[in-house]
Amino acid sequence: MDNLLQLWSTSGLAQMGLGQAFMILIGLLLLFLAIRKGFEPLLLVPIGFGGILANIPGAGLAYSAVENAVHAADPALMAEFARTLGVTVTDNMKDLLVAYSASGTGAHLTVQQLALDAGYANGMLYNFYTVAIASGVAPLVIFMGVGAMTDFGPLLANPKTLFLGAAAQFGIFATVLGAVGLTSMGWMDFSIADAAAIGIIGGADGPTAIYVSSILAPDLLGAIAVAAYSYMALVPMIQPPIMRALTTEEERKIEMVQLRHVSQREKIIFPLVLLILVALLLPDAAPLLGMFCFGNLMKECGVVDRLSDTAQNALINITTIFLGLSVGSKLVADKFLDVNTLGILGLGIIAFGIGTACGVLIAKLMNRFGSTPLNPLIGSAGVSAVPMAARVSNKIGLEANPHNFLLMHAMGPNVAGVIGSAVAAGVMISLVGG
Amino acid sequence: MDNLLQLWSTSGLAQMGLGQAFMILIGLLLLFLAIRKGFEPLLLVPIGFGGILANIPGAGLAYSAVENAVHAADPALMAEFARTLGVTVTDNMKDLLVAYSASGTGAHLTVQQLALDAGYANGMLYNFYTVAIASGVAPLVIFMGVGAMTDFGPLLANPKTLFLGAAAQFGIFATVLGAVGLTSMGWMDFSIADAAAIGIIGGADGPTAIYVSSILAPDLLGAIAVAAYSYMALVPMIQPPIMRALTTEEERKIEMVQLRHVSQREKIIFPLVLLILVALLLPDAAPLLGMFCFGNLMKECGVVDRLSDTAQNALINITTIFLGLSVGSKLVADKFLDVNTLGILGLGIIAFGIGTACGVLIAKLMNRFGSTPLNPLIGSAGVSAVPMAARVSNKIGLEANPHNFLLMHAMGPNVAGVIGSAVAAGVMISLVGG
Amino acid sequence: MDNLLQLWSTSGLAQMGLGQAFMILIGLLLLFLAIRKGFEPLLLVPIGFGGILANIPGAGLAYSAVENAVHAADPALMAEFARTLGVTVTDNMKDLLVAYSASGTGAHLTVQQLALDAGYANGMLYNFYTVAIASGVAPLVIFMGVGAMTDFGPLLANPKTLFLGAAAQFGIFATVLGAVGLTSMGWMDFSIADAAAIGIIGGADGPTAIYVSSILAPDLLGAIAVAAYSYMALVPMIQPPIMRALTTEEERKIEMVQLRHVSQREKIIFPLVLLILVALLLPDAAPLLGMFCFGNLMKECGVVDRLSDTAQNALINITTIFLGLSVGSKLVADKFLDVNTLGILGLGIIAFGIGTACGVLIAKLMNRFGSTPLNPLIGSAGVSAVPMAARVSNKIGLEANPHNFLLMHAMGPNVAGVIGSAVAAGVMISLVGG
Amino acid sequence: MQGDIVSQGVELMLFGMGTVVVFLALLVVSTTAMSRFIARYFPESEAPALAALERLHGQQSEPSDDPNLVAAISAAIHQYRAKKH
Amino acid sequence: MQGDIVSQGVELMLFGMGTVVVFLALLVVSTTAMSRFIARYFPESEAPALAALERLHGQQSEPSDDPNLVAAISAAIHQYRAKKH
Amino acid sequence: MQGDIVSQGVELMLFGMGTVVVFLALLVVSTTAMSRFIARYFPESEAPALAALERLHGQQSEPSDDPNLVAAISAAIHQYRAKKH
Ligand code: NA
Ligand code: NA
Ligand code: NA
Repeated sequence: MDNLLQLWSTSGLAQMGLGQAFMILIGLLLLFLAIRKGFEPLLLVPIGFGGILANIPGAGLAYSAVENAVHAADPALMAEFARTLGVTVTDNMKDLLVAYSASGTGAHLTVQQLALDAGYANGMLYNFYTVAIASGVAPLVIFMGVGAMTDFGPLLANPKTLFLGAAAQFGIFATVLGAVGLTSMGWMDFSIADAAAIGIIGGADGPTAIYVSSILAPDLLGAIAVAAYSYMALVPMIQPPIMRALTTEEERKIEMVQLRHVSQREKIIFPLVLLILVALLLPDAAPLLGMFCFGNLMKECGVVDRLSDTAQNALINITTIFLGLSVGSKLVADKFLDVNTLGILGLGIIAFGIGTACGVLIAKLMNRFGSTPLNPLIGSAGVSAVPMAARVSNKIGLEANPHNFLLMHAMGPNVAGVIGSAVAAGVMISLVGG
Repeated sequence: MDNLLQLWSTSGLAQMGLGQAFMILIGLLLLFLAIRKGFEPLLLVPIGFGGILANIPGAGLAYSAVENAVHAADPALMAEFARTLGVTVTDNMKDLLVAYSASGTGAHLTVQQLALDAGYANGMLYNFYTVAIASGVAPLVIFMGVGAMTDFGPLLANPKTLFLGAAAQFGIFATVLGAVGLTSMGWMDFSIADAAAIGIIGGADGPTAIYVSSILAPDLLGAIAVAAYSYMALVPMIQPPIMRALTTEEERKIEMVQLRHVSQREKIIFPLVLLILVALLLPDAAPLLGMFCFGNLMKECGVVDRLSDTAQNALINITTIFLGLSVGSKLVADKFLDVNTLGILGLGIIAFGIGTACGVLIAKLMNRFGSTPLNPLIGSAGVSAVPMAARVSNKIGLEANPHNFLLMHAMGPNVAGVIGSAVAAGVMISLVGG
Repeated sequence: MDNLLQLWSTSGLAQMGLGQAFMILIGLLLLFLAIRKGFEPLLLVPIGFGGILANIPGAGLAYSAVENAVHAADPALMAEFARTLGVTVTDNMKDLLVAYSASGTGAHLTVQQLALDAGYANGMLYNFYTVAIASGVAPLVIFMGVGAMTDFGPLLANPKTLFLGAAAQFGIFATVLGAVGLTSMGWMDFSIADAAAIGIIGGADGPTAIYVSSILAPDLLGAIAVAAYSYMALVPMIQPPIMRALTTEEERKIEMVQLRHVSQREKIIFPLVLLILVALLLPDAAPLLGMFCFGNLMKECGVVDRLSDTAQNALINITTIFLGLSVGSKLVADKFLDVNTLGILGLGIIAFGIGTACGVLIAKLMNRFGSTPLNPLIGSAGVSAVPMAARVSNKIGLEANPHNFLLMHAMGPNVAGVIGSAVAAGVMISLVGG
Repeated sequence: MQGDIVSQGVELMLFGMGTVVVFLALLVVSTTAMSRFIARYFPESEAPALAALERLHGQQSEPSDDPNLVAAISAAIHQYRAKKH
Repeated sequence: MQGDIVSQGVELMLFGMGTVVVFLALLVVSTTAMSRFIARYFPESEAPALAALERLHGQQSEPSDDPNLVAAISAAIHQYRAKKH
Repeated sequence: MQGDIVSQGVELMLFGMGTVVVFLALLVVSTTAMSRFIARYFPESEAPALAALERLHGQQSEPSDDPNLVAAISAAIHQYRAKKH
């Protein structure tokens, strides 16, 4: 009978909270969007599944051993925790966790050991998060793989498109303003670091967003990653109205001159030029852009094809699986279900919109003052969201003029946007994270 | 001269114990069985080789830095250890290790640091074990890969075969009884946690057995893993006599109706249904079954093929290599050569036999009361041992009736057995490990 | 304005030291040699790139959190460090780092925590180094992969060529003598452990050199790895003059009898024979040679092809990427730019030369006293540098006699050299590292 | 868990085996319900299902029955595989 | 950073966007300079470049225009791909 | 290790080189013994050995000497490789 009670009390049904049930539905929704609607499935399938796992009541997969012990709330153990941390036990166990995270090295380690000795263990997803994201390694490895898949040819053929990649990053900083504005009006409660991490959604670049939030705002990481990948999937719906509203039919019909041939040597030297510029000007962007350039150099140099192939396949796939599950661990109900999450989702879509608009407007400006014709539609590709945004530019261009193939022209600003948001990430880590 | 002595004293021959020599022979035997006889070579080659490495005298590959220091037994260092741990030095160095594992955080860390400072290091296999198994990650990743290779089609076409997968798990619990019986008679010395870990051999599922023993009985892990994989390889010899003894010629001739077509949608939804049931009823099975369902969802959803391919190939292979070597580290003589190991080997084969028998008997029962004909031979496949047990069912079926193709019908109970033993693992971790 | 100053003060240009600029040029040089000249690109591309990353001023990618804190030199934090470590703050921050590395467990952990709490983090390359090299795992995994790519057939067909692999290791020990000689004359400052690690360059085997230096002389690892791989790439230039000087035209023309057929069984048993010999005689070589034999057994046994394929592809490639970047982290200016580095580069090439000469001379000796003809040109392949040195033997042989195909004959001493230097590594770790 | 080890073992058997049976019985029920629900409300028309399968597996149903071609194909595949090793 | 959060945000915007634009502008300049430098001093003659490309990609320019062969090839590739799954 | 660094180096050389030579000499002896033992007691009959090798490598000895076929094969393989990039 005792055993039956024990089994029942450890069952999920007996412990299910409303928040957890809701988050499991959110996880199922993400899976539906990924599988049925094709929303960035490579990330959203693991994230959605991880989100469900994180919210299994009583399993504690997303919690550390100490958190699991505090949730179990064994009175004798809690008393010992409180004594070690030098606080009085209260009914609210959250106080204990606050005291724990503020404690010095000695107390910290002792509490950990107490929890482990009492049979509590780190949850599986907590371990994945620690190894993959808290260490920073997973986004960097993915960025290396992305570098090894990126062709800078179109950018090198027309370097001016880098300005479009710069312009579209205005979405990032406008969103920072929005986040601090909401906070100053008392509607939300974001620190300046939170605001910076939210802004990076506008970079339309998953690994960059995850890397920045893991440093500046780990608690918001789940919402930020979900927003970033969802809106990247929604680019074909978000961008076209903005692009049509800001351009005339004539502008959309502009045909661009064919891109010049780019030599292999230029492609090999380019990642090194970029790396040196980063080294001289913005060391805080060095991990992200360094790994990106390394991947690209491996691809272009032609002498380490087996490393480049592995970076583009086995390594990036393995990392993606664990990155996704780790992000899912941040969809745990008591961290995700918060009014701030709504703010993040709202600000994220604004960031995409503003980035798109700025890209298009600067493209119009450059077209007016430049000598060679520039179709403003390729400006929107500057938000990155590779290669979706470039495809959108191409599609809208074809609608206006069936002989107007913008895809390769849009790949320039598209990859420039990746560099641009990595630079923005570096600035924000430098100014806010220090 | 001193150097010659030093070299000789560090050589293997000078330090070889009888147990180590014997275990090296066991390792060679496992390699022989794997390579020549085809016994589960993917696991037994790394396990056998790891077992030899672990028993190289003087290399200490399977020991932690502290254990290596204690084995070296430098008097000054031992005195310092004893002082830190607050015990008196005795001739028996095992006392020191016992005091060490019982010590608090501070003393623990200090002793570790003393050993490292004195030049002792964790052995290679000890590191592999810590990262791959003690963390729990390797069996879970392998389970994910197995999920990505599993086709639930036959199970979905005939869900009743899940009962056969349940029935065959009786082998697990009968073995638990056997283990506690031997203990109560004083022939062996197993705790209830040990008994549970031994029972899981009857699950005929390698990663589940390793996962459970790493939590409930790490010291028995080597013997349990070796028994589990050896008996899985012996399924074509263990099962047929039992199957023939419990069925009549007429029963073996029963032809089953062809399985219905199962739609892709059902296959996509099934892992989610299973996951939700786990979440509601048995959170302690969530890591194992969660990763299994995740792998299966990746395979079936059709939108993340590159992740699914990696989970089935590079990732599971890399993990298998390190899992095997890590299991081998538990074949170190002073942990493996114990009367309990003989008990484990004996109980393991009984577990397989009872599981097989229960599967067949329940299949006979279901055949008697069900409407559609059910060949009892597919019941034995409920022990899992995928896909070997299903092939055995097919072979015995063909012997009785050359038109009787049972393979696909037996795959249903076969994969049901995987779920069944993972559920059993969850129950045992919940009741015994808490 | 403050922000502008902050951005400028964190920029690379403001912090660039002469040493860092020089090391970035060295990194670019390594990339040039690897990409344009084909110098061991699989290793030198990641090493060169890692070297550039390590020297990005202000990024601190190669430093631990504590080192980064000390470089930032915030006065309040430094005072707290000094108090914890029980030293007085001086202007020279190096004193703090010395005190830190000499401190006990408690102070060590506290200083780490202080640095982390103040917002300093371990650099990316520091983390890679810790996981990949300090743990010893990366060189061992690469050795496993090399084992899985090695064919011992030519060696088994003519086991006497093992003596050539032994002879060529004299380069290792002659270099040890050279290093201690330079030290005793006061020109350099190497400990006996340093000398041993430098000697291993003469083994012409990258993973062995990295493994030994990570244990015996971590500070010299960068220079040793760069020297080892560079000289391996230069083998076609270093060896031929020595080979021609030490042999007569007649000797170079000697044709060797065709190698006998080697059965699969011999190939399967050989790694086990080697492993048992290691276990009996030289346990300190067990990690290196054990993983090597394991890889080779996986390849030859024919029943674990999927593991063997992964060890030769995804796993070794992933490990190579991180090993290379980690080695690059040791090219950080304040560790690499040292007169000792010049000594290492000089001694390394001498090691290659002496090894080549000894191999050729012993081959001449064996030819004089043996019954079957032996072309002395295959002696030089005993330094390893697989398969470059064997190709060099073949090429010089063809120059003297266009019908003289030495490639397969040279593969015997070539792989024997791998075993020989791993044995030498074991001896040195046993005698010097204990 | 209270009591001597044998009674612990018996309890573990009863509760364990009970849970396994109950859990898998619930799974039978849920799976059957799920399959019926899908068959009723979201039936896959056979043709698209086949197409999806083909898309998934990169197969194509075009006949390649020229015996010469088949020989060439299998030889090419053999040689490709041989090259891989 | 001093001041209330809005002014911090404004500063972050100004300095951040400024850095992005300056950095990418410098990249435009350096890239253009690099391309010109290479075009001038290390021009790739077209033929070798093509050869290098081919070497890199394992392609060969030999014509394979026999329609029978092309059919065999594509069938073989289909079958190979199908086998992979 | 005692003594000044040069004598340490000399000792390391003597013992190190000695061990390398002794170890590899023992390996020569054991390997030769092993090969003879296998040749004597477990000889592989040539034909099965070949078959095993072929099984291992997925090769097959069927002749593919039709020049047309060979051309198709090599073209298919080229195209397959080109596609991979
Ligand atoms: Na972007
Ligand atoms: Na089972
Ligand atoms: Na060597």
